[in-house]
Amino acid sequence: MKSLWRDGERTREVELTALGPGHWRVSVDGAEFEVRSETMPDGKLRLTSEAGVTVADVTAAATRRFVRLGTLDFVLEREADGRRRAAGGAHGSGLEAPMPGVVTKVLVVVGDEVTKGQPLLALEAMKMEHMIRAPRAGRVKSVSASPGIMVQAGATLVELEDAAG
Amino acid sequence: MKSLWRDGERTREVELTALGPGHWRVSVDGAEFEVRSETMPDGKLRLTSEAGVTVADVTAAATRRFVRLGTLDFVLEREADGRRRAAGGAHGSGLEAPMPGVVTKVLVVVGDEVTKGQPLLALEAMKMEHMIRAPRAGRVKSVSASPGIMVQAGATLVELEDAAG
Amino acid sequence: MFRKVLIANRGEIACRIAATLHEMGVRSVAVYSEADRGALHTRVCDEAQLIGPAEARDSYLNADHVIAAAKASGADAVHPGFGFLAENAAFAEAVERAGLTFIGPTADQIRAMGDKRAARKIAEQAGVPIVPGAEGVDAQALVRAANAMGYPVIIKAALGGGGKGMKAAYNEAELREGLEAAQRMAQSAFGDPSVYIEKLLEHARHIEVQVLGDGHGRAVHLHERECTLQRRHQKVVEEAPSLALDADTRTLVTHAAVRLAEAVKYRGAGTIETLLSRDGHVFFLEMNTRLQVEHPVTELITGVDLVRAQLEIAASGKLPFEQFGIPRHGHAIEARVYAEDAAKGFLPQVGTAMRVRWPDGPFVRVDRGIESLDAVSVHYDPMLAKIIAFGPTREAALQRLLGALDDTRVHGVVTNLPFLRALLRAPEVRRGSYDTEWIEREFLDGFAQLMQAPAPDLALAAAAIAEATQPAIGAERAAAGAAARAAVLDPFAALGRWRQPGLGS
Amino acid sequence: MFRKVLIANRGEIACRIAATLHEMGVRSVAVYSEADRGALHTRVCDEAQLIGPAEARDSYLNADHVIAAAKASGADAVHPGFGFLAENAAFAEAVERAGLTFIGPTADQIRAMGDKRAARKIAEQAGVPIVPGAEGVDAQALVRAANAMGYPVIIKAALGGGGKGMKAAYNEAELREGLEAAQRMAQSAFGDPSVYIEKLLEHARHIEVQVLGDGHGRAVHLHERECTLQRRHQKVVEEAPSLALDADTRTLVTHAAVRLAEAVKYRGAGTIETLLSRDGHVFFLEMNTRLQVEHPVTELITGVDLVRAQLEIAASGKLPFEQFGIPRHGHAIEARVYAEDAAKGFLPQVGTAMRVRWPDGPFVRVDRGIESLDAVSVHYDPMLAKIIAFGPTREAALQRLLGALDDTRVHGVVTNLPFLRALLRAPEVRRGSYDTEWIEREFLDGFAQLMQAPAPDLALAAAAIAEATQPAIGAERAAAGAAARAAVLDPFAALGRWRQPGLGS
Repeated sequence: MKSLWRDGERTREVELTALGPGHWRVSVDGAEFEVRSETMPDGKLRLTSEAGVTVADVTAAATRRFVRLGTLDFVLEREADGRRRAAGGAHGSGLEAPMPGVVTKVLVVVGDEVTKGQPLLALEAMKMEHMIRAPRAGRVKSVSASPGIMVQAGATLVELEDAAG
Repeated sequence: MKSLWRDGERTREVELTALGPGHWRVSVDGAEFEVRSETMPDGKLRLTSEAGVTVADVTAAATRRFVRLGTLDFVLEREADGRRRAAGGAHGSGLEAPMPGVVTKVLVVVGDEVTKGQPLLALEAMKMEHMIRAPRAGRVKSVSASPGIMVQAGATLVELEDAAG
Repeated sequence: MFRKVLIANRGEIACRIAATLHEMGVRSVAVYSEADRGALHTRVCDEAQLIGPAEARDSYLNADHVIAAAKASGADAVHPGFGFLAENAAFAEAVERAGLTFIGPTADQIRAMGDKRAARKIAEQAGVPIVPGAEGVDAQALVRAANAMGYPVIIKAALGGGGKGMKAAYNEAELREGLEAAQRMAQSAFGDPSVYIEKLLEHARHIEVQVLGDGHGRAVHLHERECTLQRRHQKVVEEAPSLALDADTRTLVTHAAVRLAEAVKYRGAGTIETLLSRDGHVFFLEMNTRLQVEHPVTELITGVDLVRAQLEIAASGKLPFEQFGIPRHGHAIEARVYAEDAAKGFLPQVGTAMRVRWPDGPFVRVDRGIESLDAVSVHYDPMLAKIIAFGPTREAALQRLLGALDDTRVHGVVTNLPFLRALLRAPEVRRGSYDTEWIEREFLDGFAQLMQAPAPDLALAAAAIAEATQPAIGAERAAAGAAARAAVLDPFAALGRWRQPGLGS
Repeated sequence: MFRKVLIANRGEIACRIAATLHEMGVRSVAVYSEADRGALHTRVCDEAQLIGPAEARDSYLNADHVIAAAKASGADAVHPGFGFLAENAAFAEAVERAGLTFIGPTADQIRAMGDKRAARKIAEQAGVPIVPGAEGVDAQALVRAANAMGYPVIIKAALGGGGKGMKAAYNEAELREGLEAAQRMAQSAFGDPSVYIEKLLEHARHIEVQVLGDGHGRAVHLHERECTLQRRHQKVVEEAPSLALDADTRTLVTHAAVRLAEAVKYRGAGTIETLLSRDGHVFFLEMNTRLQVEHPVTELITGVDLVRAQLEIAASGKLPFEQFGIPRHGHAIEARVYAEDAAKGFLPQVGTAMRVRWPDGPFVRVDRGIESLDAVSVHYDPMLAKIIAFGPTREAALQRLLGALDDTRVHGVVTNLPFLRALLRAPEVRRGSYDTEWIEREFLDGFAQLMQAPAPDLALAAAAIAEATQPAIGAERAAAGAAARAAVLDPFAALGRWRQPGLGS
């Protein structure tokens, strides 16, 4: 059973093989180890591995998993099965809204040539203004935002194409 | 809409007549007044009567209603419709287990004549011993408890009949 | 410091100990019986171990099961809390034999103080005055002794403590009846029918001194607490400092407590309980070799976390501070919230606490054992929580506590909150003029009348209107609540029970 | 004392004010926007009034709606909390005009202190040293002034406060860019584009003094707080007392604060913010005419409930205590928990806080705005709660706070907890050697590296195993959670929306 997880900027692959009830072989990015798991009455997982016993507490919120291991917290994001996102795609390139908010200013129009770091538009959320800047030099291919509109996190605001293209 | 409620040792009768949405004529044991009610988003009731505005918070637990009026708490018990318990019945006479517990001692047998206040049996619950005493003089008609058994609240433990009978 | 500590207890005290462990970065292991599956104390701990069925003697009182759970979880120490195994010397020994640290005094100290006769001798030798009394299993001898010293007397279990099963007798007939009940209770609760009697000091106040010892002969005190407000010898409201002590008596009693602790090379936290007679003399009652229910009032006036101090002493064999480093400022008062129906002779109550709101203002502390939707079961002590208020003066603390009690809501189980609210509004309580018998002698009758007053018509109207606008209010909310709890807290419940190793099948 | 108080705020501060009202037996009225239907602050208050749609300017910032709600609920006073309308002089006037008491200073005092130029003059006249600066709407004039006094300078909204929209400029180009953004932000946030600049004191520490005035010329101080640990001029961690003040400077700054408050006949609670320069000189920054976010640290070291003091002053026009009656003991530290992703430039986060556990040990206070299953919305400040620890020493308080932060769990929304945990473990924080720019200058880079480390393999294994053993973990738990919340908290929801009178249809 393979699954892909986003861990910060990385995508990581977990393969889980059941060896028996609550007994697993786990491979994380190719590193293999065995884990025994017990589900406790309050829903926590008691994991026994070579490293000893660790209690994990996993909460799901949509595709996110909040994982508490001991006193440390990690947030992982479940990626759709079989899809491994190519690096350098639009996602994370700074051209999507990083959070829900209201567009306050649009500084470019289609066809503009922009340099890396050039401000493209401003977004206001939670009383703070965030400037969206060009992640690389290029030409503005499309602008889907205008001042005053509210955008969801992940909405594509601007598309860039190579200036040479 | 009539309903009967146990309030401590009393049984009280409430008659509710809808005069409009959230507008009621209420009769409590014959005393009449009008109330307007609004249900607030958190489930509390905002009651407006001649006496002013009061916020009530009602929680149901089986037949019980926990009613908070301002900073005062009341516990009422809903009685089955149409049944008004006769006074002096077995209920509340001290012959039923007042709480769940373990019978530790039975001090009478069928046919014994007992005087008012005479210990009949002992019940242990929550680390404390409670003595069940005769609520009046009489003859023991039946004994349904023996030492070591666990009984539920309300279970009839002993029945008395008039000594003359 | 320990890596992982098993808490051999349940309810509010288990939660409170877990809080300090969390703070210190020590992992916490809860134990629970079948009746406590999913209880709050199992939810706040890092792990939880099943130790048997509902009956305490087969779970929380079963030393073997508790120690097996400690071994299975890899704990390196056991905190007993209070009650259950906390003052069981054999348990303390068994814990140490299993290679774990018992967070508390030595087994010998528990045994010496648990035997009230031995404790009285130790106190006497340390120069602490004791109350006249007699002990044994021979009821006839006890009656003779009582007749000689004069009535009233009080009957206590020799291995008891904390007021459980204590009874006063004002004449020989009452003494004979009381002795039988006390012996039966002592046998069932402590496995030993021995009881003892003491002359009952009338109109006395209960004063106790918190001590910490390093186990090598050094001890400090953390000032006194007053626990005079009692019902049937059960403390109801406690405070620190005491109103009743003058400076000389305070010095006398705190110094005597330290002498006693040092004399036995006491280790850990303990409390010397005394009675203050009407004429201002202090008499030794007993020493409790554990944390007390009412320890928070001491914590609030000193700034010391007593559980942390217990852990530090257990781990290092050293006192974490000197006597001069223990401040005392302000005033703290605690009220114990019980699932008891004060309108019906304080009968214990069971049920589901459908909706609970604890107060949470500044300077209000709540040591809680339940939250909304938790069960209150028949099997254990009915104390649900302690509400503690701090203030610069007693008046401020009392006013704050009253506000906090008014702000507390426990719907679904009847509690003693109406009793506490009325008690703390009594003029005698505001003035501080009462003794250990005052509640029963002077307060309860008036309170009973108060409780018999009918509910206001508007309360009945509210109940009827709630029902009219939400007819299924009862059944559906109960069902929804249970489902909610299962969904939120127990997402894996469908997988079947988690099996606890080491307890057999 | 007031009978009923409307709290013109939301989140943790509304809950915290409600707690004091409950304690005092004063009825509490919450206000809420459409986005806050069922929010914690509406649940802890006795009543709640809808005041408009999600956007703050149409609800929490709309003075007419708030005052209509106060009238409709029969409140006799309004507590503004902080933020929103708290420093809006027109609102204070409108409240009084409506026949209600505004719990805070007079409108004139708000206006004088809100106008940073006027405030600087008042401070100067009261003998409090001020930092060189200039103000206006003419960007060119501001640039000239900055060029004259030398860089770096800091840009602030004239009507701002609390650090919102503040920006440093190290040269003329940065100043020009920053002025434009600041003016836009000032216009949008405060309805006035005026900004001012001040010479930026480098390597300074932020020290502030809490004062209470009776409105007739008498004032007391409640010692200082230090709020030097800031990120982008936003306070992150605050404490009392300050480590950086020697006895003479402490006396100087607290006395200057009292002089300033007395000079303006200040009424209620206020804070004089100052900068402590590297060479030990104190400069006036501004006076905040409201309760501060960080007020709990003052409460913990003095034992004073500042909200209660505000209410008492508003009701009686008298100070509730004298200067000599204000103790100072121990140390308190506060950490602000924000819904921010520290790994992604502290971007604000939204979502449902599926499972929240706040710490609850002794001497740990949590002023919380959410509990499990509550929503964190895009519309308001992302602060979720404040965790405050008290201890006899700074070291003890810091250790306790670290333990409490480790014990805190907010699952469902990303928070700055990893940032706080790392920050409070930094050796500079333990030593107390930092300034207001230290976090950005020296801490953030190392922290960013830390956040880029991959999660341990076991965390991934846990996520995968949880999914394998409970495949529908995501969707089903969310649905069950929402249903649970509805069932427990909102049993009447099916009846349709409750209509709030006075807001039109």
